[in-house]
Amino acid sequence: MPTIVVEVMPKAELLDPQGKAVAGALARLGSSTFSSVRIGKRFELTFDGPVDDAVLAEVKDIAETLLSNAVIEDVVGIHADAL
Amino acid sequence: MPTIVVEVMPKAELLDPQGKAVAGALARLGSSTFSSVRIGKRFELTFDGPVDDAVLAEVKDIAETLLSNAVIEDVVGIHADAL
Amino acid sequence: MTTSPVESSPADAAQIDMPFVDGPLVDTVERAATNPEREQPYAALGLKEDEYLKIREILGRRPTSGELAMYSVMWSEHCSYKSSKVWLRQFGQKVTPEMTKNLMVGMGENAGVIDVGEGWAVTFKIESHNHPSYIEPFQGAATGVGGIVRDIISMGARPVAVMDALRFGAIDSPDTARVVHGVVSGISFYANCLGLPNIGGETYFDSVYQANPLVNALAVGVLRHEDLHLANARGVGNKVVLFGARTGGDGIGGASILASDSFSASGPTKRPAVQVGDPFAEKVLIECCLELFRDDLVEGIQDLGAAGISCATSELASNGDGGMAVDLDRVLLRDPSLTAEEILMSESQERMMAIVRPEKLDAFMAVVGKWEVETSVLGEVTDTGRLIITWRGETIVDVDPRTVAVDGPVYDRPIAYPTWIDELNADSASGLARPTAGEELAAQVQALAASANLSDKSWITAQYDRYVMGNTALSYPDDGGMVRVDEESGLGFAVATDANGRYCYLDPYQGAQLALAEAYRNVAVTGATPVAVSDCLNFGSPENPEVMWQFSKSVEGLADGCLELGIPVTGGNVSFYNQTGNVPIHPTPVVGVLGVIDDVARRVPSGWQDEGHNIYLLGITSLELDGSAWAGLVHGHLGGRPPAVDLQREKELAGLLNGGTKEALIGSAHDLADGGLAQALVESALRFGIGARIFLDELCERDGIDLATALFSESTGRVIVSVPREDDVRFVGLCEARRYPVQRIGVTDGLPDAAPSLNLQGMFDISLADLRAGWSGTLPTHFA
Amino acid sequence: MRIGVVTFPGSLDDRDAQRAVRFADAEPVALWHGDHDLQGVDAVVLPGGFSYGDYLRCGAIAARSAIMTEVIAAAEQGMPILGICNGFQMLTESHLLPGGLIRNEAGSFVCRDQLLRVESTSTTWTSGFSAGEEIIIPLKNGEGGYIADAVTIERLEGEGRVVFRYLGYNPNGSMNDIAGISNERGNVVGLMPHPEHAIEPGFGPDTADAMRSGVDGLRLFRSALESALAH
Ligand SMILES: Nc1ncnc2c1ncn2[C@@H]1O[C@H](COP(=O)(O)OP(=O)(O)O)[C@@H](O)[C@H]1O
Ligand SMILES: [Mg+2]
Repeated sequence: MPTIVVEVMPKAELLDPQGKAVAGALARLGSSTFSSVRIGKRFELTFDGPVDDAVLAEVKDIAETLLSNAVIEDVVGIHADAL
Repeated sequence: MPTIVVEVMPKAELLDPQGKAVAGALARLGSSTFSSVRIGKRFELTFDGPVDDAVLAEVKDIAETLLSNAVIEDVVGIHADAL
Repeated sequence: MTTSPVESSPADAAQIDMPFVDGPLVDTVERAATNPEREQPYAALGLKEDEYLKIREILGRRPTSGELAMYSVMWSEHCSYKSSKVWLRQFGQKVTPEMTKNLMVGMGENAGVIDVGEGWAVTFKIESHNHPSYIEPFQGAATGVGGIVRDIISMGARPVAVMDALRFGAIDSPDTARVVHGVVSGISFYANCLGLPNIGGETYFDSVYQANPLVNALAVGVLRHEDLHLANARGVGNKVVLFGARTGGDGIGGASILASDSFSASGPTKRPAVQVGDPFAEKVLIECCLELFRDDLVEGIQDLGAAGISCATSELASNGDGGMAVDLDRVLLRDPSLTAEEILMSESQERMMAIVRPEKLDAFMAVVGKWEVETSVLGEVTDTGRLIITWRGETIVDVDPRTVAVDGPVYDRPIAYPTWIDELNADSASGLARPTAGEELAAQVQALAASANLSDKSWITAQYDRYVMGNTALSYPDDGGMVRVDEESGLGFAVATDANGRYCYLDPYQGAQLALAEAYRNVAVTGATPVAVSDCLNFGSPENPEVMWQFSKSVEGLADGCLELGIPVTGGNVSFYNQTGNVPIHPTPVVGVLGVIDDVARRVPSGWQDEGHNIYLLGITSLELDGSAWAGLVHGHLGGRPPAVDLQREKELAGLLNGGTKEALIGSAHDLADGGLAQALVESALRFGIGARIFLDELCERDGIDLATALFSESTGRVIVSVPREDDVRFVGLCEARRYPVQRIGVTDGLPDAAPSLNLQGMFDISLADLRAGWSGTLPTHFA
Repeated sequence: MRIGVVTFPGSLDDRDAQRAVRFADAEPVALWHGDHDLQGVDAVVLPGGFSYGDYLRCGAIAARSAIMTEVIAAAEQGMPILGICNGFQMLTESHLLPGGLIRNEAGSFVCRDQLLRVESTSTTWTSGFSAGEEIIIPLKNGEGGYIADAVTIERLEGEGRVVFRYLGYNPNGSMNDIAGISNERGNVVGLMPHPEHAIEPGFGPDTADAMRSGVDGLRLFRSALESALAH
């Protein structure tokens, strides 16, 4: 069954305490490569049928109204999964 | 600065309470298109320098040991972000 | 008719071979008869050969793979108590009529139920989730909470509180932080989300728990007498209903072996051994079950825990009319690829099984519908005396349910007196160097307060909701947790859990009694009257005769102790095979004591709230440093014999405290245990930041001990009490009337014009700020 | 006065909120998330808990329930609405209040007796306090860090819509130590701490006077009652 992936990230200008915590953990483990870590969500929506414009439009709507909160988050990607 | 994205999903066989809750909400909101929803994490690791094999190897290691727990999660993707 | 595969007709052979090409062939009862000698992976499922042969004998044929799945999980140590049963009987035998007088439901049910008066009853139970919590600490601990809470719901009670007794490896070992973070956040996540206040617990660090942490969760529930329900399947024609979460492939590591045996060319399906918890689903399930009980829509409800549907069906049938017919195809699945064996064994969380009268089914469905809980009717109660399970139209299980759930194997395992124990007992701590100078005493008091096991646990407890439900009268850091049951009258209960693995290692009989005595005392100091016990017995491998000796001694000690105190064991849990490599953990029988208090308004805190109170020490202090926190921390020593226990004294002490709180003479009361008087003083002072001046000369003289012994000995039967000056005479009079040793040891006054401190006359003066810095810094340093 | 308390699947402190309403001498009315019906109440409390497990974002799914359509409409008509913890999260998710609440800075759930300053007494729920008053209210949350963009924060501060501020210790990394805010009109207030757990002696937070004696929370509910009587 086809899967559509929606990716949501916390807004860049706002705090991301979880990302900060992981960055801190990385530093403690001795890795200094990464200057920052941000953590968002990845949704996989599975459905039956072809990936057409109607489905994509519906996903876009769901992504913007339910899966993310525009006050604090951005939808950074919507794509059919190449599984 | 380049960003590497790591995607982690709960193992397919295991219960995903988050996905279940969202699927339930979608159904209540009247959308019947999607048969299942699963929710994972999307990490953005930012760093200074070129995306080379060494960095990718380090990310792979971090993804498998720190960013995910192999008992309950799978790393489903690691890629340099096309930002 | 017995037909070996060799003799079977070509058609049969084809039928048997087919699945290896095409997919699953169901192993039915019929096939078990026609293909009797098929090899079965009983050993890989944890069954011994004689157990497997016993199953064949019971059935008069080989089991189907579904039956094998059921027997193997139900006859496991975890579900059948096969190594512990012969010992646990004592809890039912060593009882007096006085002990069972208020017992509405005793051992053997999902949880014991105690009449607490005014038409109210309380149910409580403690259970382990040790092994899963090492593999996946977060989910392991979370589902541990979920499991014990479902036991409480199945009795018809509303869960109202949880506690967690935890044991981790050494605090500075690299892996400990992983386990601590996972376990604590798992408990926090699940119980907070369920809306159950956490009212107490224990946290110990010791390298013996390094690769085998202990996560024991306790839950308490409250019900009206008339709401009591037992889980049994009575009434022929009544419906068997499965509701809650869908069944998925959680926690069925074992079943994949069966899958690989009976079919599949591609090898065993890898199924994860862990379960994922969904506290939200469980919260909804609680409300849904309570509504079902309230509207009288169910005959009984059984929780699904270990062994899932295998356990629920066989136990319900055994406890009822004895027969049940179930169609496994009706189980709602999360993963349609599950095999019948996997469905039988799945440990998916947040599921319940109800027995419903046919005429009430519609109303039942309306309630589960309101809560959006998925439900399906699996079958019904019969009078055949058989548990019959069908799958894809064929019978895959046909057994007498009692042979699965009740009459499992029972072992009287060999016992050996440990070769090392005499030498260990001979190595007393009484010869270790004890400080006499003020400076050194002060340093040791502070070091103990900052040690992993005695330090502030609020880094953990601050992650737990203690307010939800609005009835918490006492919780961290008081000695016992207390919850109001009745808002009108103030009736309530108190609970404390305790165990000291070091004591139990030195002497498991006495160690178990010490755990009991301490939990009992911790309940008594709150002002409540202890009434019942639940225990979680954590030990190494029962196949090790020395471990079995420890186990038998602990059970004996606990049963004898309960008899002497006059309070019954109402239920509990045994966890074996707790070891790191071949080294067993210290025997750790965690004892939970439940007490009742007529009005929680008269509860007593463990710390000093006011200046100007006299501080009294109740009880006698002897040179008892063996196994103490002091010996462990200062000298790295563990040997000798644990402190003496005198349960009659404990009873008298509890009576005295009860009298004192009823007459409102007691400002605070704190029991003395790990770390002795020194630690009790530190904790009493830090509770509300009230300092004290302490003088121990008279005590030392009366008891014939030195100052270090007075501070660090762990003699039992002792409590420090603070008493307002105006109640002094009455309080001392009360102690004297009851002939309990009482000695004034100080006052809760600071020195004039000084910041609050703990001052030991002529010896040391430690500012509370310094004390607190050490005491509260340890856990955050390691884990924050 | 009748104050409705909505129960969502996963609400936890709903009974406690009802008790608080009772202690304030108002009548609690249980409302159900799936109904389009406020039963004629005079005010609504959205209680704490983990509605729908808070699995997506806290309060996000609850904010899209049937009853919230009614709550939003009533709020716009000026009905007093109080969102406590999860209820506050629902108010931001339904855009009755600006900003959002994210995971605590320390990463873990925190339960503590929290000192607060009452910054605004011009809301329906705080009119019974005096400005600048310091109160102790239990706080317990995993995702209580208040965030908003700079413009919003400036507006909230400028318009006196920061209602409660953490004092002494910021438990969750909230911007500007914000513990609670209101809408422009002052009828809708959301806060992370739990006033319904500081209403009954013996079961509230520790205070300097005595263990578990704090009852400062009661005055939020009394304020609503008094504003209603005054109108
Ligand atoms: N893991 C935990 N969860 C909840 N409460 C805990 C935990 N660990 C310790 N506590 C609480 O910390 C306090 C001190 O614990 P402890 O020193 O074991 O008490 P005591 O010596 O009186 O048995 C008690 O209130 C106890 O309930
Ligand atoms: Mg103790």
